[in-house]
Amino acid sequence: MEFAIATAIGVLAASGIYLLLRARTFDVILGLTLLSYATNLLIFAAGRPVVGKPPVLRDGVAQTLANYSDPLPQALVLTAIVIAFAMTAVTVVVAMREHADLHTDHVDGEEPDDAARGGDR
Amino acid sequence: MKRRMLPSIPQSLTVFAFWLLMAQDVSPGNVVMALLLAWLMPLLAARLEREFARLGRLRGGFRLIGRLLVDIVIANITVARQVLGPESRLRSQFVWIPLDLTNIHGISALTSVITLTPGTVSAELSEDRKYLLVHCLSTDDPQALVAEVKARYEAPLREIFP
Amino acid sequence: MTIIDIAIIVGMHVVGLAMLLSLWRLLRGPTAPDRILALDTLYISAIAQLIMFGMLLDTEVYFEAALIIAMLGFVGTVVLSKYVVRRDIVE
Amino acid sequence: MSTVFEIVVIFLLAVGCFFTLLGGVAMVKLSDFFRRVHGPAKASTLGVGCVLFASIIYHWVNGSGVHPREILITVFLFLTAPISAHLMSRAALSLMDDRPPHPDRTPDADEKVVDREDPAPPERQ
Amino acid sequence: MNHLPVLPVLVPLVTGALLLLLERRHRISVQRIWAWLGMLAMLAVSVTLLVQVQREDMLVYLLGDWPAKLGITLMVDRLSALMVLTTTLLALPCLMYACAGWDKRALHFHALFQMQLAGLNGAFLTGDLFNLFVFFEVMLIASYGLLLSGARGARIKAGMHYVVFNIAASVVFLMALGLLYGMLGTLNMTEMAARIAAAPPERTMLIHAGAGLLLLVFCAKAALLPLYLWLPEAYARAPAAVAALFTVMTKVGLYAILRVYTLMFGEAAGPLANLAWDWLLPAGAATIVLAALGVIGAPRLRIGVAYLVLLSAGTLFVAFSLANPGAISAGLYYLAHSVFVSASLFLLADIIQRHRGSNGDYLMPIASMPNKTLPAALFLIAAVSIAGLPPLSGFIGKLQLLNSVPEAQLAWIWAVILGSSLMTIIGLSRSGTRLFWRIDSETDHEAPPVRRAEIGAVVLLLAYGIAMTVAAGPVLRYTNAAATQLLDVDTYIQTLRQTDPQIREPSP
Amino acid sequence: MLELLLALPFVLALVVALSANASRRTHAWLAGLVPLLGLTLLGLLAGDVFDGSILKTQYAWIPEAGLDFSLRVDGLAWTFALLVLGIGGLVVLYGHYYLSAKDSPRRFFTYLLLFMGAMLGMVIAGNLLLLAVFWELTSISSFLLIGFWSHRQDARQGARMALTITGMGGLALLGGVLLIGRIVGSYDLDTVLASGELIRASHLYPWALGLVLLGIFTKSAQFPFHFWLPHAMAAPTPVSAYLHSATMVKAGVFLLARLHPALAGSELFFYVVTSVGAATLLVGAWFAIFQHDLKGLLAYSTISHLGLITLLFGLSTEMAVVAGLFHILNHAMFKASLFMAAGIIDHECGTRDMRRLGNLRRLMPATSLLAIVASLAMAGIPLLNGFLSKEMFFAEALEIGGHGTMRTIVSIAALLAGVFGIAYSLRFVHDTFFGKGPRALDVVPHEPPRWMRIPVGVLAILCVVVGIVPALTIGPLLHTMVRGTLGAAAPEFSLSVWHGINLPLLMSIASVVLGVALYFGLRRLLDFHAVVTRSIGRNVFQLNVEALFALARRFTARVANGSLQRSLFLMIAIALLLAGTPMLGGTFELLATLGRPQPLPVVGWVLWAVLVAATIGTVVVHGKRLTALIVIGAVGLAVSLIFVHLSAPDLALTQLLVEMVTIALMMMALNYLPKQSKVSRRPLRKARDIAIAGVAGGGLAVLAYAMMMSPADTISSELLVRSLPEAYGRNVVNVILVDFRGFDTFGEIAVFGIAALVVHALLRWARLKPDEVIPGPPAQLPIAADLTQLLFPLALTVSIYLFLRGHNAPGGGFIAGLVFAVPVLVKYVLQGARAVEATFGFDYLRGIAIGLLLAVLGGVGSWWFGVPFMTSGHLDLDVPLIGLLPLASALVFDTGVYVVVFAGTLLMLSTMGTVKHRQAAEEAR
Ligand code: NA
Ligand code: NA
Repeated sequence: MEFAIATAIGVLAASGIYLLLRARTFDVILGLTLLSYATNLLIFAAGRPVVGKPPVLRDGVAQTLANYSDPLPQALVLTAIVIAFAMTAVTVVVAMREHADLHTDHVDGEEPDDAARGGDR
Repeated sequence: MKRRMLPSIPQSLTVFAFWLLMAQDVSPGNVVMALLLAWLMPLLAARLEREFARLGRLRGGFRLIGRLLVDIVIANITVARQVLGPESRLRSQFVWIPLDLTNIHGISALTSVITLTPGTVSAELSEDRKYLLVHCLSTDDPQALVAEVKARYEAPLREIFP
Repeated sequence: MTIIDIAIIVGMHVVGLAMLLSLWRLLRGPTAPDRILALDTLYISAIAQLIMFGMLLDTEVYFEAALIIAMLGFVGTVVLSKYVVRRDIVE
Repeated sequence: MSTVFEIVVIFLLAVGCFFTLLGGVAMVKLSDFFRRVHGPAKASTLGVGCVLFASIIYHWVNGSGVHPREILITVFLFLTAPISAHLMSRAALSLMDDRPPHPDRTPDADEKVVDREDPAPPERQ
Repeated sequence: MNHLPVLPVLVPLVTGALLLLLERRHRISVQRIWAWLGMLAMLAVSVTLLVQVQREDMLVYLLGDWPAKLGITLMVDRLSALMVLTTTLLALPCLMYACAGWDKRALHFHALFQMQLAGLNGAFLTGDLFNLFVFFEVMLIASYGLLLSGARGARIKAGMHYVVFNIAASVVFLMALGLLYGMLGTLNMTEMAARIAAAPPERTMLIHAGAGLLLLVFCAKAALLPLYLWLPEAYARAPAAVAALFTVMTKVGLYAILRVYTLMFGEAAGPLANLAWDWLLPAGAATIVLAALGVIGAPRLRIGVAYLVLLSAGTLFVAFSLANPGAISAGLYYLAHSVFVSASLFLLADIIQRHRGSNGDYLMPIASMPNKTLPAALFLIAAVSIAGLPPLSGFIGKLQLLNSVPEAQLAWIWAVILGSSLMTIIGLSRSGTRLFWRIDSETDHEAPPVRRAEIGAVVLLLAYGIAMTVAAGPVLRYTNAAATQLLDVDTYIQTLRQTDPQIREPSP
Repeated sequence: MLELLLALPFVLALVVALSANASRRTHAWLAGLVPLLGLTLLGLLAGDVFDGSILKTQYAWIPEAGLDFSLRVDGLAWTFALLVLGIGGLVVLYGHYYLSAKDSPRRFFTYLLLFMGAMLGMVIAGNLLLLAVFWELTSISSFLLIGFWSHRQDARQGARMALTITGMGGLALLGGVLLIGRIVGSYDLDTVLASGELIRASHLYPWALGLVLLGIFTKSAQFPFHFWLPHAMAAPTPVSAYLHSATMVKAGVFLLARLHPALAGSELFFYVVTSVGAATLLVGAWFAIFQHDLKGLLAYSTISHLGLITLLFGLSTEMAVVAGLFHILNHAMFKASLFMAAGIIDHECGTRDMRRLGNLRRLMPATSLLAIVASLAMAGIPLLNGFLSKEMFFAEALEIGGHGTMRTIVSIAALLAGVFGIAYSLRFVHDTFFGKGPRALDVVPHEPPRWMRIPVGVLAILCVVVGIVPALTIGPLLHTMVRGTLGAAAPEFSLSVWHGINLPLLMSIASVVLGVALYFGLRRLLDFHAVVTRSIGRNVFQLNVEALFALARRFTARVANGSLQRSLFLMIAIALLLAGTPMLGGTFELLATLGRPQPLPVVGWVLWAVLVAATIGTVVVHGKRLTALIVIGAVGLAVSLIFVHLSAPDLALTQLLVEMVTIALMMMALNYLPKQSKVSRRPLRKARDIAIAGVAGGGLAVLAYAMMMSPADTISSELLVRSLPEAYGRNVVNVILVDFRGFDTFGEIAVFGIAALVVHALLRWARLKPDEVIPGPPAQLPIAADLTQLLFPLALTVSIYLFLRGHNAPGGGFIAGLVFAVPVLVKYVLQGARAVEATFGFDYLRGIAIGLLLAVLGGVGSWWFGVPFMTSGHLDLDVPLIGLLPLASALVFDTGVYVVVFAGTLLMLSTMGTVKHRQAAEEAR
């Protein structure tokens, strides 16, 4: 199982990084999304995941990590998910505005050939 | 006044039952809570709804649900055969079903029913709301299908949503 | 392990297969509605998985998740379809 | 647990899983969107419904108590599945080359081919 | 119960929320009054905090009354108190400047401004690594808002770069947190420090990797070479009051490095001891060199000032990575100084930009500038100070830094630091002569009014610098004490472990 | 008293600067007060100083840095202060008449007083660091003075050049001073001066000396840094007279004198200082001959004289020091008067070009007489002061002991310098006051106002008086000065005009003869008018500076080209470096020691397959955006299911809900973005990115695997134990969120709320054009809308349920808030924005504010019980009929979360969804 989680993290991260390095805002946003999945899984993995032991206390079951999975990384991931969402929202809107104001969806706000012709004075 | 305080009694009832069902506990506290929600939730929902469903006679409704459950099961088997069989045997086509129902809630219910019963998926309601476009997975006689739908489902629905 | 447990496990595998089939359609397309349909189906299969998983562990903690998928899982479908139809989601 | 219940639960599970799988098969096997949509739109819905009933019975009998609220899942599913199907059909229709003409009207002459992968309105192409 | 440590977060947050409530119904003047009330309260809080820290060395605040390692702890030492006070002092003139008009043009300005302060203060006060991340995010998202509210065109473009880069850095932050929690099982920095010191060797590699990623994040936020490319445009495009406030943002990264890599990876960390400094010293020096080139090559005044911010960051990197009390103390003094002075330069650049009409703050075209006497005088003071020329605060900071360089590294570090001063002199004297000396006052365009609040803001910022010069003795005594305290990790661990909850049972 | 002396110029500078409406005369008087009062104070101090005592005051300023505010006046300092104030006074007087109506006297006198203060501080500083401080201040104030006529390009360039060179020197000096401090352990001047042995013995001595000398040489315009001085002549003439002859350029030689006991006395010192001085002496004198500009000639002559003084200090014998000090005074007198005379000529004739001047003795006889006297002093003609120090110089040059070669070189240099000196003095006198001319002037020159001539006169008379009766006039002063410089080592000497016929006298005579011959010889050989003088130093400097600017500009533009891709690539590369370095050694060993992983059932692999396939699918189709968004939806679902599978129901719920909102957000944005990516034609870049992404992903996978396989050691078990009894919740994740780590959540909702604000701020007034518009009326979706009618109240009920139950079961404020918001979103989609907003009517902005305040309130409540922020309380309320109602104070906080999340989500979505409507409304207005 650890192997599966680790490879999943690896694939997500690699894909995310590849997209992050693209030149279009939308691709970058996709990349960030994939990367944050990878991150969330990584944090989650820090709790040494197990199957079928959600950290919701039940009567008569000893309150130890043998019976419940580590709740702390879960809480951290929750926070991370929410923050990632907030950041995605902002990025998306900036991308919209960039496209509207600068008429391109290149991450640098100008097509590379424009820049070569002479950018800022 | 009643409309402002209790916009829709069926909705209130639904919420009431829903809460108790979900809480799985009929303690006084939960009943109070359920009552409170049964009053508040429709009020809140009313801010978003233009019109609530007006119900006619409900007796036909239970019969309809029963019939529906049976139809779903039986017809699913048909679909299973059709899907698993060779595709070349399928004779799919679109059929426009003329509607007698005018109540939008009724039309909605009919659409759902048609979709849930196998062999048909409702695809579009014409803009004038007089026809419903249905896709049949396999039928040789569209007119028979139209007739069956109108008789089996539309008629009882017209009673519930007059 | 009871016979029911075995049945549940087998069931989970069957539903898993269904998910893989949906995945195939999702990746294959060819049209946007096809992919939307595949995603929608994935969501519905997920409910079955959750329920069976809950049965297997004899726990209720997955109820909320299943409920949410059943209740709101169609949001993606709604939004995507509306986009295909109109481009503008909120009109 | 009594055998009767075992049989009922297993039967429901079997039916449920079968139909769920059927939905998947329909999606892969059939050649056209409107044919494919039949599978998930109800086979899967029914399948999940069956599994849910199996679960209710199982929990009820198996000791952890009656959980009738799982019915709610079915209710929601039956409420939302048609919406999904309806909207997806609308989407597919809007991309069709030859939409079924409105029975009161003659078909438009200027309908053109559209990119189904990522649709754009005809007038832009 | 002393609730002071949590107030620097709560006061601006509540103020911000109230301002948001007021936004729709009330005129801008009402908002301003409330914003100022909040600021003054904040000032009172930060001063009190500083005084208390001097009296009690360290304040520990157990949020939720949980034992330190279970919950989140606020730890106020001299360093934190200094950072909070610096931020507040900086925020005052920024707000003053914004109230001269920008706040009407940027939607939600006042609320975002306060939130930014809450984020900054939270980052300075928290003793928990994940909580640090959260407050980093509060600070960043508010900064996105401040940068982009009311923005168009080029600023949006700069914003895109800034936002994406920072989000990517935050992602790495989370990865580092995951690794570190996974290996250490706690998030309280002090507790982590204790566990790192006791970590068995087979865990070192993973902890080291986590520490490396963390270092990357902080360096990215602090704009260390080569992770600084985002900074010049973002700072140069931001609205003046915001750019001025942003000068403290790079310092948050530096603060975090100082905090984490002295506390967690300090002398006591066994094989991981002092792992940051070897990387940072050359990178910091290289940053200085590149930033100095940037100062010289800047086509616009504000770009130049942005590079000055970078230059000060590089200087601080050098100071901190020397990791001796003297250098850290000098760094802290220099940090406060550079925040104030570069902020004043951003504000001045904006005033100049407006006065020069269509030529903005571009250095190239010869343009007249009406009413230039006062801005020119203020520019001179700021330039002297930022270049590290005597007698102003920049000089004192650099002097102390030069003094604390150990003899082994003396030659090249001195060369870099003194050389950067020279480059700054060359760059700023060119900017100054081009902006103020080009043509006599007769002009083609109408002089915009000199708004008193704007000039006042600049004067206030420069006055801080002058006060820091006059009172350099006491200030340096404080920073010395802060630096000494910072390097004494054992006391942190002891203090934390001896702080018991009020009513709850302590952790076994 | 010393404080008062120092404060005077600064205080009055401020007064002048602030007296905007005062008349020119007032400004001059205010400025004049400084030398008047200052000289009075000096007079009061004179008694003690001439008695040989050292006056000191000291205040602690920055004891940590060894920087005390200490002032110290001995003979040397007193004399220099006299020079600064005395000539300062004359310059103020002169300047008042010199400035034209266009020049701002306020600005001029402010700068001048600032400079005077800086100079004064420099000479009376009792702490080396303080001295360095004032040293730099002189650079800055001189920069302002040189650039006083800022509209002139030469003024701007000259000012910047001076600042750059002297600024560099100042920084070097600072370094040197710091090294001295390191060696001595103190910056106190007395201590430093007493530690000469220690300093010279230190291994840091060469560095310290080199840096200090760099400061000195740049300030005193020594070769090869001399070129800034002629260009500083763009300054108004009073400034040149003051700074560039009498005072500032003397700062260097002053320091040479000041630190003589500490630094001098080594071979290194001797060779370096002597040779630099000699070189400067010759270069300056030679170039002076070929200047056409009066001030240019004077500037080069100044360089030469400064070289002479430097050379004398380099020789390091006591009498050489005496000669050096003497020449400092003499030079100040004649050169200041010459500059002022040049200024008068410029003022009256409108030019300083000697090629157009001539025969002025007819037109302005008095001025001419004074100038000629001063020139002769400069030339070293007997009975004038210049002669005396020059004789001493010749004598010292001939008496260098023990350095044979050096002696010859220096002696020849001395003679040559004397010759050149005669030549340029002659040129000055001849070309200006005699011969033909003046030519092509716009005005007819005549004598200047009397008060403008008086300063020149005073100085010229001093030259004569000192030249004739040195022992009576300047003798005591020089003695005091020498004693201040050399302390106990001060030699006995007497000043007299006639020493008999000796070698120095013969050298003087020879130099006069040769000088005259040289001048007239040169005149015959070449036409002075045609000689084009170029400053090589300046050109080199200018080229270097330009090259620096160009390099900086190009480099910066190349590196910081604004490319986000580059930034991100660097970040990833550095991440690989920092996280990869520790992995290089021992990764395999570590992996080998790890145990066996837990088995994964086939269903798990199915989820894995969905995740991986959909992820890769997203990358493959990323160019087609709609498709990519649909496919990435499956990734999100798979992640949620993994969370479910691995015991994290809360996470699964959150992930699912966030997924829904995200997809809505993305689809809204997609409407305003191009629907397809442009195809990039850079296969190499692609390959590079794939490689680095692969390596990074692989590395992260290894780290994750190793981490998961390492045994855990976490504080979480205590969280599990204390959750129920102390925080009253069974769902430990939720308890962590609202209690253990509630402060995180606090920050998190702040982030969420602010994000919504940002979205709102960015789109509120934005004008966006959809990428493409599908014509036709809005789509009517009556059936779907109708079906959601039933869904909506139920969803709200579920939301309340999840909220209330969250503490004990999966749920909680955040999840509940989203469950509330998502159905409203569906309403927006199905019914249209107008319909929803017309009836729903929540002010989401205020919702965010109220939510945040509620969250604070929930935390602050605990203060009332004397416990920290966010300490949870618990209350079992016994309500009749209903029974026990468990109330946790965390509920208030969670309500805040709920409200913020609901309002924030809807603010974002509605703002994005209604861009078009707002725009339409805007256009309609
Ligand atoms: Na949280
Ligand atoms: Na929760």
